[in-house]
Formats: sequence, C-alpha cells, structure tokens
Amino acid sequence: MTNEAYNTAELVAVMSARVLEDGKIVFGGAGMPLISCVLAQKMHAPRLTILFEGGVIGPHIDPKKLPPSTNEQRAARRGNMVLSITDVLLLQQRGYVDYGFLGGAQIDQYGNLNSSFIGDPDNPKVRLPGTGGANDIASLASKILVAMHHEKRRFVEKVDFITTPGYLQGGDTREKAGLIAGGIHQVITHLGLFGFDPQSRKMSLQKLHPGATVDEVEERTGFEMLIPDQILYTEEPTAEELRILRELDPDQRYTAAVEE
Amino acid sequence: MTNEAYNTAELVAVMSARVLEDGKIVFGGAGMPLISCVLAQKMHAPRLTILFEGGVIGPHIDPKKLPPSTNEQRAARRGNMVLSITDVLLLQQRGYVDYGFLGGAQIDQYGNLNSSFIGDPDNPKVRLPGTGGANDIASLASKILVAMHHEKRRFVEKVDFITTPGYLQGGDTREKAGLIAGGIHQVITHLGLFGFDPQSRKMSLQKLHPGATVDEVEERTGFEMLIPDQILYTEEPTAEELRILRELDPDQRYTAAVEE
Amino acid sequence: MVRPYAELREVIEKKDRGLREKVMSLTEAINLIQDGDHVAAGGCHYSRTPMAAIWEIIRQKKKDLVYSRSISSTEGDLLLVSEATKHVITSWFSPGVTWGVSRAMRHYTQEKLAEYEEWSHMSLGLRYRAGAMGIPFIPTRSMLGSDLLPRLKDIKEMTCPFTGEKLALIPALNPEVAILHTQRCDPYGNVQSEGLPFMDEDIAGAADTVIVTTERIISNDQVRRQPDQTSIPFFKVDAVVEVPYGCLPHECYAAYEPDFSHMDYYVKLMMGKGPDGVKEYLDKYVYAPDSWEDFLAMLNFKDVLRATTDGRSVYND
Amino acid sequence: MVRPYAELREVIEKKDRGLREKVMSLTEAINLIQDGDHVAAGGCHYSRTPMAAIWEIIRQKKKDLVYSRSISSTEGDLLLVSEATKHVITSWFSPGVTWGVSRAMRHYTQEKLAEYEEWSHMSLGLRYRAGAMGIPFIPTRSMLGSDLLPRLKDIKEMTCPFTGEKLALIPALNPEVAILHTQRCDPYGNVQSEGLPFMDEDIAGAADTVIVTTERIISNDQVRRQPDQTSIPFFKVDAVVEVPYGCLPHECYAAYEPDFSHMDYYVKLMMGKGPDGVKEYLDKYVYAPDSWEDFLAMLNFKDVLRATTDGRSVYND
Repeated sequence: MTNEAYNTAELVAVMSARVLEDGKIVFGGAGMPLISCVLAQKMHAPRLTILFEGGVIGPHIDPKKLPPSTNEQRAARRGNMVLSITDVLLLQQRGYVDYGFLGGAQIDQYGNLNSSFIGDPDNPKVRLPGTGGANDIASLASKILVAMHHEKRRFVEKVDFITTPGYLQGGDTREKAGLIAGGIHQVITHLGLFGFDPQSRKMSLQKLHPGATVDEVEERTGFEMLIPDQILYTEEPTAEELRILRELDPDQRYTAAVEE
Repeated sequence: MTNEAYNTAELVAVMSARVLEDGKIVFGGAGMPLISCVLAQKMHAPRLTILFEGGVIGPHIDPKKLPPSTNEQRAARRGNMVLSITDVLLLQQRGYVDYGFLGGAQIDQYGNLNSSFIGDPDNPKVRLPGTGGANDIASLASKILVAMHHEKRRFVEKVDFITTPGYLQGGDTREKAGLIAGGIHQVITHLGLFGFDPQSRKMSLQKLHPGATVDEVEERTGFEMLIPDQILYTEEPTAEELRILRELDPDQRYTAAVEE
Repeated sequence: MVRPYAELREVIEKKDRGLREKVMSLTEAINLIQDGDHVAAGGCHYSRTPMAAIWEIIRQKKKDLVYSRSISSTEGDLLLVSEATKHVITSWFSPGVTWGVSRAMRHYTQEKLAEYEEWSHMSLGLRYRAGAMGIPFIPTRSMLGSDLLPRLKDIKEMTCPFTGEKLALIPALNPEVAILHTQRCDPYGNVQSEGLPFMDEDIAGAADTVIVTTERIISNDQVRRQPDQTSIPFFKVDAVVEVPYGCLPHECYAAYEPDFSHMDYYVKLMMGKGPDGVKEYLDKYVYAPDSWEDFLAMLNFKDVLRATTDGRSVYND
Repeated sequence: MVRPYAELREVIEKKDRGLREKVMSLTEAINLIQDGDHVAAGGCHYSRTPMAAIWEIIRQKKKDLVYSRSISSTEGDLLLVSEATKHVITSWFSPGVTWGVSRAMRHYTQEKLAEYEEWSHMSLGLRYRAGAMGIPFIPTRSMLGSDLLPRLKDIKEMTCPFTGEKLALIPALNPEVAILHTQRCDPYGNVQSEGLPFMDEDIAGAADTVIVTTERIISNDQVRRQPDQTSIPFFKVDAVVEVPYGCLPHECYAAYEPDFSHMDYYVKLMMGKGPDGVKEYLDKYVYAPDSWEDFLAMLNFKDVLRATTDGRSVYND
C-alpha cells in the first residue's frame, strides 16, 4: 500500500464495516470483527445487532473500553439480553443470525479456515488456540465474513486442518457434508474484497481497494485466484470512518499496521 | 370401613404420608398426593422436598391455601427455585427424584394406570383429561406411589389404555420396552398397602388397614390379588395425623368420603 | 410433521429482526394469524394464559387452527366451541382438578367433532425445545411402553448408537404462531417474565411468528439495566400489545390470582349445559363486549381486587 | 465415553439430596475430588473462573485429572504445568486474544506431554446439556465436514429418521466433579448467579458431585423471596464454600473485573520463560501462601480496588 492516510489494518476494518447492513444480526468475534461491527453501528448501521459467543445480545460497547474477549462482562454492558453460551450459539442453528464475522490465521481457496494446527495435526509445528465458536458460526450463520491480512502464508491452496468449514473441497461438498445452510460469503483483506464462484466455490476477486493491483493479489495468494475480466474498485476510507475508528481504538491494539 | 373416627379418603391420605421418607424428593400431583406430601412434612418428614410439574422446587404450601392445581403461583410460594416445566420434568430423567406420587382413575394388576379413555380408545365411553406429567413421572422417577380408592371398577385386570406405564405386561416387559429405571413401588388404598411380585410383577397385598379384610380386598379387586400366607396390618391413623390433615383441608375438598 | 430445515431457515431469514418498535393493538396483532395456522399458547393450565389473544382470535372468527399448549384449561373449551380449532395438542385438558372433566372437551372428542392429540407433558415440552434449537428431534427415555406412543404419528424409537439403550425420538414442533402473555416487555419485544416460566421460552424460539401481550410495556433502558432478566430476545418477537389483566379470569404470576368466582360461574355453566353453556358464555363475554376493557368491566370489581391483592402478595414477604 | 444410564442413575440416587447445610472450607471441598476424576469448571475464559478451587486442587497435588471447560485461559496453564492434568477438553486455549498463544499450552501439546481435545464451543456445551438432561446425545448441524469431527472418538453422524437430513450426534458428558463460582449461594446450595450464565447450569446438572465457591453466602430466606432467580437447585450441590474474590486474577460479573496488571505480569512471565515461568508463578503464588486470603494479600490493593470499582459499575446506570 502506498497510501499514508491509513494503515492496512485500518483499511480492513473500514472495508469490513461497510459490508454490514443496518437492521441485521451479526455474530462477532473479538478483535478486528468486533471493531468493524462497532464502526458500522456508528456509521451507517445504528440498528445492527451484535451477538457475542460469551452469551450477549445487542450490548452497548463503550468506545474507550473495547473488550479484549467477547466472553467477559464488558462485552455484556447494557445488552438487551445475556444468556448461556450454548443458547446464544444455538440462535445461529435456528437461523436468526445473518452474519458470522471471523478473523483467520489461514484460509484456503474454498474458504476453509484453520485455527488449530500449523503443520501436521499429529505432529504440529504450532498448536494454535483452537476453534472456539468459529466452527459453529461457520456451520450455522447465514453469511460468513472473514477479515484478514493478505499474505501468501495465510492464503494457501489447502489449509493444514479444516477447523472452520468454508466450501470444503468445493462444488457441492459442503451441502453433501450436511451443512445445508450458510456458507462463506466474503473475505475482506487489505488488498480487496473476495467472493466465491457459485459452481466451483473457488475464491474470486470481487473488488480491489484503491492502490492495490491484481499482480499484488496474485503475488500474495498461494493458489490461483479467479480474476474477473473487468476490475472494480472500492471507495477509499473516508476521514469520518478513520476518525471514528481511531476513537474506538486509540492505542491501536487491534488496528496497528501488520508486521510481516 | 367400620371406624367412625376418619373417612376412607382421610385414611388413604394418612397411610400415603407415612410412606414418604424424610430427606427424599417427591414429585407430587395435585389433590391427594399433594395433601399427603404436606402432611408428611408436618409429621415425620420436615426435610421432604416437593417438586411440582408447574416448575417448582421445594415450595412452602400454606395449609389454608392448598392449590387446586400444581401449575399456578400458589404452588410456587416461597419455593427454592422455579423453572420451566420441561426442565422440572427432566430432573426425573436425570435421577434426582425419589418418589413420583400419582392418583389414578383405573389401575391394573401390573400397576399400569389409565387417565385417557374409558372404553375403546377409538370410540371411548369417556374421554378423560389425559396424562399431564403422569406418563413422564411413571417412566422416570425412582419409585412410583399411587393413592386411590379401592373399587372393582378401578382395579381391573387390564386397563383400557396404558397412559402411565407400570410393569406393562409383567415380568421384564417394562425393562424390555426401554424403561430401565424406576417402576411402580406401592399402591395405597383405603383397604391396605399393595406391592408387586419381583418376578411376575403382579400386584400383591402387603398390609391391610385396621378393620379391612382379605375378602373385602378380593371383592373390590377385578383381578387375582396375590395374598401372603401371613397377613400384616398397618397402624391406625393417630389423632395427631388426623388433626393436622383436617387443618390442611378444613373444607374436605380433597379428603371427603368417596361416594361409590 | 417435522418441517424441513431449509424451510424453517427461510421463514426466519425473511423476518425483520432489526431492533424496531412493534407495539400495536390487539386486533392488529391477531390479524397476523391466518386460518389453518398452528397456534401455540404460553403459560400452563389457568396460569399466564394469553386469554386476551385467545378472546380476540375467537372474535376474528379464525378457522381450522391447530392449537397446542402445555396443559389446556377453560380457554380450550372456548376455542373448540367457537370452532376456531378442531385439533388440540396438549397433555391434559380440563378446567382444573377440583372442577371435574370438561363436558365441552368430552363432547367434541367423543363425538369426533375435534381431535385431542395427547402427548406427555415433558415430551410436548421437548417438541417445542427441539424446534427452538433448530434440530429435528430430541431423544428421551419417557413415553416408551405406553399406549400413547403408538397413537402418535411422528414419534420414533431407536437404539442408542452410543449405549445400546432404547430411546424415544421426540419430533420438533415449530408452530406458525406463538401467543404469549408476560408481566414486562419493552417496545422492541424484549420479554422479562417473572415467576413460573412454563414453556414460553421454547415456544417463542420454535414459532415463526411471536405475539406477546404484556401487563405493562417497560422501557428498553430498563431492560438493559438487567439483561440477565430477559427471557425472550426482541428479534424473536413480531408484535407487542399492552393488555393489563390480559389473563383474566386466569392468573398472572405476582400480578393477580384467578378470578375464582368467575371461573366457578363458567364451569357451572359449562358442566351444566355442555357446549350450549359455553356458547352462552361466548355470546355474553366474548362476542358482545366492544373491547377487552369492556369484557374486564363485566367482571366483579371486588373479585378482581381480591385476586390482585392475593396475586401480588408473592412479594409481600 | 458416554456413561451407561444405569450407572448415572445409581450415582445420583446415592447422593444425599435432602435440604441440608453443606458449608465447608475450601480444603474440605476440594478433598471431594479424587485423582483421575473428570473435573469440569464453570465460567468461560477469564470470567467467573473458579480460581480458588483450581488453586486448591493444585496445592492438594491432584493427579491425572481430566479437565474440561468452555474456554480455557491462564488457569489451564497452571493445571498443565502443575501436572494436575494431562488431558484438557475445551474449544479454545490461551490467556486471551491480545496476549497471544499460550507457550505453556504449546509446549505440553506439541511435546505430547498432554492432550488438548478440541471440540467446537457449542458442541462442548451440548455435551454438558445432554448430560444434564439424562440423555446419551443431542443431535446438531454443526461440526459436520470439518477435520475436528474425525479426530473425536465419541461423536457420530446419522441421517435424520424424520427429515433425511445429515446430523452430528454430540455425546453426553457427565463429569465426576463440577467446580463453579457464583456471586450468591445459600447454605443449602441454591445458587443465584448474576449476569453471564456461561455453561454453569448444564455443568451442574451433568456432574456427579458439584462444588460451589461463592462471593457471599446468602440466607435461604432471601432465596425463597425470589425463587425465579435460582439457577442451580440445592440438591445438585454437595459443597458450598464462601470465597470472596474467588476468581482473581480473573473476573466475576458485577463484582470485579480482572486484575489486568497481575494478568499482564503472569502472561509476560509465561510467554517469556514458557513452563519455567509458570513454575516460578506456581511457587510464588500457589504453593507459598498459607491460604487463599494470603494469596489475595499478595495482589496490589489499588489494582484490586480499581477492578472492583469497574466491575460493580455494571449497576451504576
């Protein structure tokens, strides 16, 4: 990125917030997803309802006190309801949740996510913290959104381990496995917005962010990204979006420039 | 009965109360079961915990205000907990409940109860109110107690309809059906206490009440009641038991002499 | 019939689940019910019965409803005799133990004018719960061996793949409409009920459309002060109607006990004359009054006063 | 392994479920745990963690425990490094998102010194729920298609006999012991928790033995004034221990937020030196103090004061 007005993490946060429609219900994870949800509420989606895994429906998040976990009392502040973890996750199985918003350590061409093992699961190089509710969210929420930094080591042809199901092996393999609802809807990176081909279920470029190039996307992707004939571009983050974002995360605990 | 000191319903209430051990948990139905539970608490079982189908654990029942239903707020008064109907009934499936205490319209030699249809179920002479929680209680509580007035039309060889499972067709048919816990433990009538043969699971006389006779039992029973060689007798209701019972039900709404 | 998952998802996805005011009149709310719908009612027996909603259903001459409820009391008689329903799903059906077996229920079932589909109390609860969880069934160890099970179409038996134990599979029930009464609800539909929960939470989660009548409408601000008191979240609810004394002559926990004198009057009429007695009652107390308030005004004020004093005495300790 | 129903019934039947006082010391309560037991902890991540109970488990040198929890934070490190457990069942395991991946967890799992059995958050919750309901499994539509499912021994797939849909059958989990922390509990064990319920209710219902630590012991009279606030009934509970600040350095809803400065100190030590850092922490803060109160006294008073002021501010609105 050449633009100096914002860093890559801030760009991802702003672009993620724009995806969230007003009046919908989003199941938000800690970190980037949470900050994007709150930004969306302050911008165009005041009636966006946030659900947290800890058991919270529609809390009011204090801008200066973004909770580092969604399983603690600050994430419950002035909620419309608190309920058990099992029951809040079951709301997705019933179909109440429009968006499941996840971060990801590793994603593949079919949108499968890995947050369990780097390397061989039986002999891992790194044991990651695990799924938490991500597997449930990706199996049950209507539309899955994933926000991440775009790097070759993160965008791999095949994840080492499918913690969180995207379209599995592509085609109708997700439905065949019994996941008849939901599916990964969009991947938001610092380079652009990405969707999935309706037939092959392979990841495809939807829009580039201002300044990003197809070459850059291909360089930073470990599999063959589907590229449309005509390249569309997103709108640059506005001063207003950046101002609010920085109010939410003054110390850049979640929106610091990503070191590679 | 010849004894003038108490009527047949009062006798059943007193004898039922005596069966309930202190420190145990009893799932009590409205009417006779409820009154016997409260009597037991006032006599020998102050630590007897009463559960109600309406969703109540360990209420304090106001003697002058016996609730005509166990699904209303007077049955919840000063309870230790109120919870959903499904959850209070599930406590039995988990094994927390020692006694399930039921009344019955019709019982057979294997302790099956009918509270659904008199006559052919597809063409009933009388459609009765139904099972309520009785089927669940008799399927899941550890020991089932049944209190009823002893009449030939109520003690039949085979009930018209098994609403509430006893030992089904006897022998191991209950276990074979999948009901691997619980079972009917005792039937308390105005003539005596009755149990079930460990092998055949047929009803057998345990004890006669004072003044009752084997002939009377056989007259009033529509099947062959197993009679032991040696006849044992229960202790007459005490003045104390009757005094408290009449405090609980001053208008004899539940303990009026049964008309035949 | 267990409804296919894809269909259930589609219905919920179409619902406007945003945080929005949904306060409306009783008439508007009951207009959401279509003839032929399965309507599940909250509360149990003569407690927290959504009586005002049922009263309006009858006035709107709804037809061919399937009516389900944990335990059905006098409101079941009214729905049968008014011919709003010919199919009742419940576990026990009569005014109350001390009032005897409903002659109205007996007439309609024995004459085969209506079906009373009998489930055990817990298994009916598990049907709503499975529906609320978004799963097609919940296994249980109840109902086995009885004559109830073989009479029911949807229930199945299986051998547990983990333990080899025999189980009954209780099918999910997802009604088209739930009608619930509560003490407190905000304009968005956040319900904060008091006392006995009955099956209301599972019914709200299982239904496509949820209509809530409430003793009072509280502010969303009050709800947010105690989010752990919310029993049903706003996005499940489609209509909020403020109806004080909305359960009479039945009771509402900590608000009022039943109007027992009116109950006695109704039962005497129903047990004395059967369905004709119920028709008489419907004409006088359901069809004649101009509004629910006018029905309430027909009750004896002193009886309602006593019911209220006794009801709220729960909090006198 | 799903435990047979007959065995589960026998264990509960043997429990003294009468209304009786069961207040005891932390030491006495933790004595109820045997080496090799499956111990499930309430709360989630760094919220309402029964830290005092875990602290005492480590001091009593329990061995070969299976430890399960919704999400495991720093308490999981302590249990691994103290060798109280070699088998952790959870859905996510690290101090917190902003603190990075636990080096202790990585060391013990990557070196195969311990097993981290990973379930999705909801399916672990359903395991406790099935256990609490007395059924061997609950069906779900989650976990399917992932690589998590084939690594788990007990989970099965089936085709729904009602809808033909594919389902995952989540096996019941019935731990030998549950350790829970709450804000309010009476001497008999009636628990009245506030705020986020997490999985505590299902864990209490699933376990053979339930140990409750509580910020305060309230009277049974207070419980009976609001029976609808009781979340766990007395007869499920075997031990009640009054332990103010029993979650520190983690939080307890509306009582105190985490002691973040102590958490930062621990994480720095653990991430810097790995298991040796945790050993250092154990020696200083778990083994050395004479009592839990002495451990608390080692914390910075001003930090605890701020955590308390922030925590209880939930009710300032």
